[in-house]
Amino acid sequence: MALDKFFRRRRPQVNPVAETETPDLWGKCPQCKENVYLRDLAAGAYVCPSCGLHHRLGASRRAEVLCDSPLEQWSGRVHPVDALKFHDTESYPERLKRAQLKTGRPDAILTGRGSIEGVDVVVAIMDFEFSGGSMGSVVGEEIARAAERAAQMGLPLVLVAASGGARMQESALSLMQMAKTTIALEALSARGLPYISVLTDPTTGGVTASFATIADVIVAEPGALIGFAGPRVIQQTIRQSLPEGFQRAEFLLEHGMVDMIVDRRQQRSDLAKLLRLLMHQPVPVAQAQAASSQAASTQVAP
Amino acid sequence: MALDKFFRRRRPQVNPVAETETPDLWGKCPQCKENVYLRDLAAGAYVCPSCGLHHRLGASRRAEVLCDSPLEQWSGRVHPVDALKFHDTESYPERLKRAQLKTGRPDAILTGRGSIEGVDVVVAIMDFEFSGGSMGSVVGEEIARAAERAAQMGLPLVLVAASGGARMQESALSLMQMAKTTIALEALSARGLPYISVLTDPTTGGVTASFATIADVIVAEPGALIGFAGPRVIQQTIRQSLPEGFQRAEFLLEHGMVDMIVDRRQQRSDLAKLLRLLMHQPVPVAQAQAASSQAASTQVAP
Amino acid sequence: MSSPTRPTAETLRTLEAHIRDLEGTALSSGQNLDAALSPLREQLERLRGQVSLSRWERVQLARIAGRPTALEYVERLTSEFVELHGDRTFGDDQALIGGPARWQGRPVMLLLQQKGRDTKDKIRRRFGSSNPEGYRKAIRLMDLADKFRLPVVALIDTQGAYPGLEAEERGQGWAIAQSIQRMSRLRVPTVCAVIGEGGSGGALAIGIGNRVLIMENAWYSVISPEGAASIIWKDSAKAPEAAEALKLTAPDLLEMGIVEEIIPEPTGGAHLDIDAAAAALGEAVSRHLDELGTQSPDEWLSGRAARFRKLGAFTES
Amino acid sequence: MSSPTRPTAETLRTLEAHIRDLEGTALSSGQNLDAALSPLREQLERLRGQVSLSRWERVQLARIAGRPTALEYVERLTSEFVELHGDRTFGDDQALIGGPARWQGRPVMLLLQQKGRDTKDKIRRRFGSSNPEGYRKAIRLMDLADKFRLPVVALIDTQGAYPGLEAEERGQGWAIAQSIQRMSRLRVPTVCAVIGEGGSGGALAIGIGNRVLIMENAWYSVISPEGAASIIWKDSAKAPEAAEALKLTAPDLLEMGIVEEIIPEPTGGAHLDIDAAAAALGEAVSRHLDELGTQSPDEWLSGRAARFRKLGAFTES
Ligand SMILES: [Zn+2]
Ligand SMILES: [Zn+2]
Repeated sequence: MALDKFFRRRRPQVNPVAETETPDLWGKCPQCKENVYLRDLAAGAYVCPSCGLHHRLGASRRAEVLCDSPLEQWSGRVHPVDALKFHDTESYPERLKRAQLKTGRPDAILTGRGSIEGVDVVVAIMDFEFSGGSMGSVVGEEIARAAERAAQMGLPLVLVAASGGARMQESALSLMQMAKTTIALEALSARGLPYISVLTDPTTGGVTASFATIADVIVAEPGALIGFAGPRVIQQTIRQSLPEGFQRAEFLLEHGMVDMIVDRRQQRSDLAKLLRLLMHQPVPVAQAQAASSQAASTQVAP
Repeated sequence: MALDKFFRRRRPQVNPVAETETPDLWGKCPQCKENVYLRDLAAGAYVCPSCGLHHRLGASRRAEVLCDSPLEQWSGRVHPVDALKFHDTESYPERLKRAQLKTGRPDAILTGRGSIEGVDVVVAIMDFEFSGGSMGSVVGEEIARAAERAAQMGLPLVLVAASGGARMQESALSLMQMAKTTIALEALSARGLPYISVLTDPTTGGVTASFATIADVIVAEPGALIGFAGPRVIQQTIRQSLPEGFQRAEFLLEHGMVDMIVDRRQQRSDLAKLLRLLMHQPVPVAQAQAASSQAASTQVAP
Repeated sequence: MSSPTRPTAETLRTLEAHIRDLEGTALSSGQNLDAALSPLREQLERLRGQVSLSRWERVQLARIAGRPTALEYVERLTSEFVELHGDRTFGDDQALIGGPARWQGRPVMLLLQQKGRDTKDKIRRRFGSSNPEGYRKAIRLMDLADKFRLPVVALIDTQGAYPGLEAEERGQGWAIAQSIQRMSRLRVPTVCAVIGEGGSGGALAIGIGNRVLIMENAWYSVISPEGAASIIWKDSAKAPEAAEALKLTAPDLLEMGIVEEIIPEPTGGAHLDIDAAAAALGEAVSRHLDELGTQSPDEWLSGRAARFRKLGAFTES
Repeated sequence: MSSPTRPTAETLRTLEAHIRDLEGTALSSGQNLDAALSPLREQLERLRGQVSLSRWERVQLARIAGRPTALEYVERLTSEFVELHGDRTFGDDQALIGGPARWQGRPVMLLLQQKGRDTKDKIRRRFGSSNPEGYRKAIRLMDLADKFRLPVVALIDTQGAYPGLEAEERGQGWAIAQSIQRMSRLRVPTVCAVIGEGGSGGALAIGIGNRVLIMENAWYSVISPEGAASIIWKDSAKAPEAAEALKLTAPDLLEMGIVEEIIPEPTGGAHLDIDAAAAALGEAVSRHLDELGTQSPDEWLSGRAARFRKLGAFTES
């Protein structure tokens, strides 16, 4: 039953305490309906080996898939507050508590220091499991700190976006995080350090309209929904159905909005390659040898 | 007969020696077919008083229409040469000689210092009468010098474009003028001095793809044909007829390419207003008085 | 009327209608009705002073027919406005316009969200909701502002960026993000004023001010009350409740530290005396421009960054 | 063959065809025909050394089927090429592509005009003619090059910018002008090489090099020979005459001071030995990058400006 739920939601839903343990079980892919052995799924970066569906990932699993080894975690000390005494169908503190219990983190963001194929990086990963990855004051603050600290340390920033947008429960304070994060990223620009964003399913609203899309290089995951206005709102505006593939990563590539779509299983090597180039770092020894022997074979004198 | 020719060509064609004299005669506007007294036409900046057709102007007449008083002329000393020994149906020197006789200037450009409603400016005016305003080495050199000298003198540059594009007879040397002019304009940018271009009928080819379209503010004359590729070439590419109004000033405004379309009779006052604003110059005394009395009437205390 | 309850905005509107009717009758009949009109007018004025507007009533005032649009203020407060057009890439947006002007005599670069004044104008301007071209034009104007050292004055009045299919195709989110980034990089002072509606990222795109001001009956929020109501209760008719929850009024924003100052409106709203509303807006913007005028480009840049860097509410363990 | 006249390119092609036919027969029949083939091959080599190509013949070589495209050089000369896509505004042009890579080991930013290799690819890339999106992508890549201090290597190969209706709507001229301007502002060294066709402003848009090189059989001109012939004689079939008049070959351009160096091609053209052609291109570009590497950002900027500032031919009275 837990597995059914897992697939129905199109993302791994597990006990946060045991998030890194994968049950020894089979499941059915919601897209291709093939049976997948869950440990194979985990070993393959949670991409369906049959159809390539990129399952949604919580922040911890994302960090595992992206980085060489466990992060030196920075986030966790900044906690949200209910500055506006927001109450709709439940109170904001109740909502927060539920999300905190579910994910084991104070808000929808994980930041820290790590490495990708040997390249030292600062990573910031949004957690869609936490209240739809919505951006409030804590998400904004942690991203701003990660950017500033990366700049101080001379490290590049890799940010993984997954968010429904700004967090309604903090109203204008959430809105201001769009400005705050954008401005904090200037610290990286000022030092000529790369900032790469990885847009995953889904990335919409205020996140798309701020830090996620001003990266030096924008990578998207295959099939990810990425946009500013949500599809339902647009449909209400234009009063006709939206075209097939609208706001998907492939659509955005075609419209010039993302630099590349990279299969999750290829992301570590592609990001490392790109970061090394932008930071004038040498090719790792093993790869350099392969490359030089290839180059030699093509450098025939005229 | 001279008048017939005048209107058939849609631009004043007069003996260059007597260019500033206007014959005491009537003519028929080629667009609205109304009879126009030529002295009225001249007094109205060569815009048809009935239909608003903006007649093409040679560089000298343009300078008269644009500036407060005769220019301190800078151009005239740089002369074209036949570096490529270009020969098609006639030789390049023969072509040049004809154009020089017709216009009384060495090449398709007039530059100098003047003023527009009291604002000191450097002006560069292309002369469509000279070989279709084509840009060769001399046009490039004179524009580059005008820009550099304006920067040295702390003056803004107003450039009036009218050109079929780069000059074929100087081949790659003409092409390089696109780079040379663009680079020379950096001198103005470096000093924070305004550069305004006025695109007139027609402005196409290499001029559109270089100095004319990197101005701080781009003004176009009503109805002017402005584009990179010529309409005939595009028609051959798409193999269907072009839409009404394609590549006209109004079309370009709609497509976000020009800042404003300004009737020639309004250009002096609009350019002066804009230049004063961009250069932090005060409003002239007469206008300031009118404005302050207006402002006073609206500044009622709440 | 003898009830001790505080008057609502609705009461005021009813009284206003009575007065208009009486004035009409007086005019058409030639009868002098001042004996009745005077006390009515006085009572209205008295009630206006007492009225306590709900958040939703303020939202309605921010949208009321006849509320001055950006251009109505610009006409009253500037001379020599030269509207510049186009993003040099795709089109010319009519919902976000701008150009250099003299703001009560000072050369500035204006960025204006313009809703439109009659039906045709409103449609042409998409009721103040920009396509990406609007933000790209704003970026171009900010480039000019930097180059020619013109302070930027931005008047914010939009329900949000336009949620259209083509807007998404051409990168609405990208354009807004770039506009925020460009504005944060300006080496000239920026003064922003929310004059009506401040809807979400579409408003913030030109809201990176060294000073951010708001008119008394304007609102500024991460989402419109209707949008929030649709999400919370699946019912946009619950907008009044959402408006309360979102705390989107001028006093709320002042308390949160999101705006520096509330610009007072004429009693009953800016639409009742546009000249007076303009005078208050003009005075406030000019005063902030003058104050900022004593700083250096580095201070404008770092001051703006510091202003936004500290916004947010959280605790730290 | 006993004629004392210099061989033409046509003669060479006829001889090549004979040799291919004989080789085919040898292979299919199993007969050893070396006795005939060897002297033929020797004669071909000898003639290749003597051949004097007309300007039009060079234009034809620059367009010959099988001539290496930009990506064929990139595959041989770079490692870790990461192609970046899109102009962040409207689309992703396939005729002008680029991204960071290691050029014979050196990190650089590549700008490539890519014509396409098979029919489908050629159509997708509009035979190497960009829309405005291509130039806007190039500008974006130049921004990255500046930020990350990556020298720019541009390989030019286009008959010109695409002359389409939509290209005009979206500002083809504007995009080219902005690309020229952006490239002239780079604070990194730029090395450009015309590898095939250098057609007009569409080529110059990425041609603002500290050094501009040209392959032996490439051309570079303000207009294509066909375009010039159409204008002069109203007959594009007179392109050979126009090519002569335009003086568009590598030696012509070297003489005019428009290029710094001619990169030799394998005898008969780059298509006959792509590896050798790539080696020559790689060596020349790397050598210029290394020479420029000793300068400062100010020197790259001012050196490039000075280089173009002095181009042109005129007299002064
Ligand atoms: Zn599957
Ligand atoms: Zn007429």
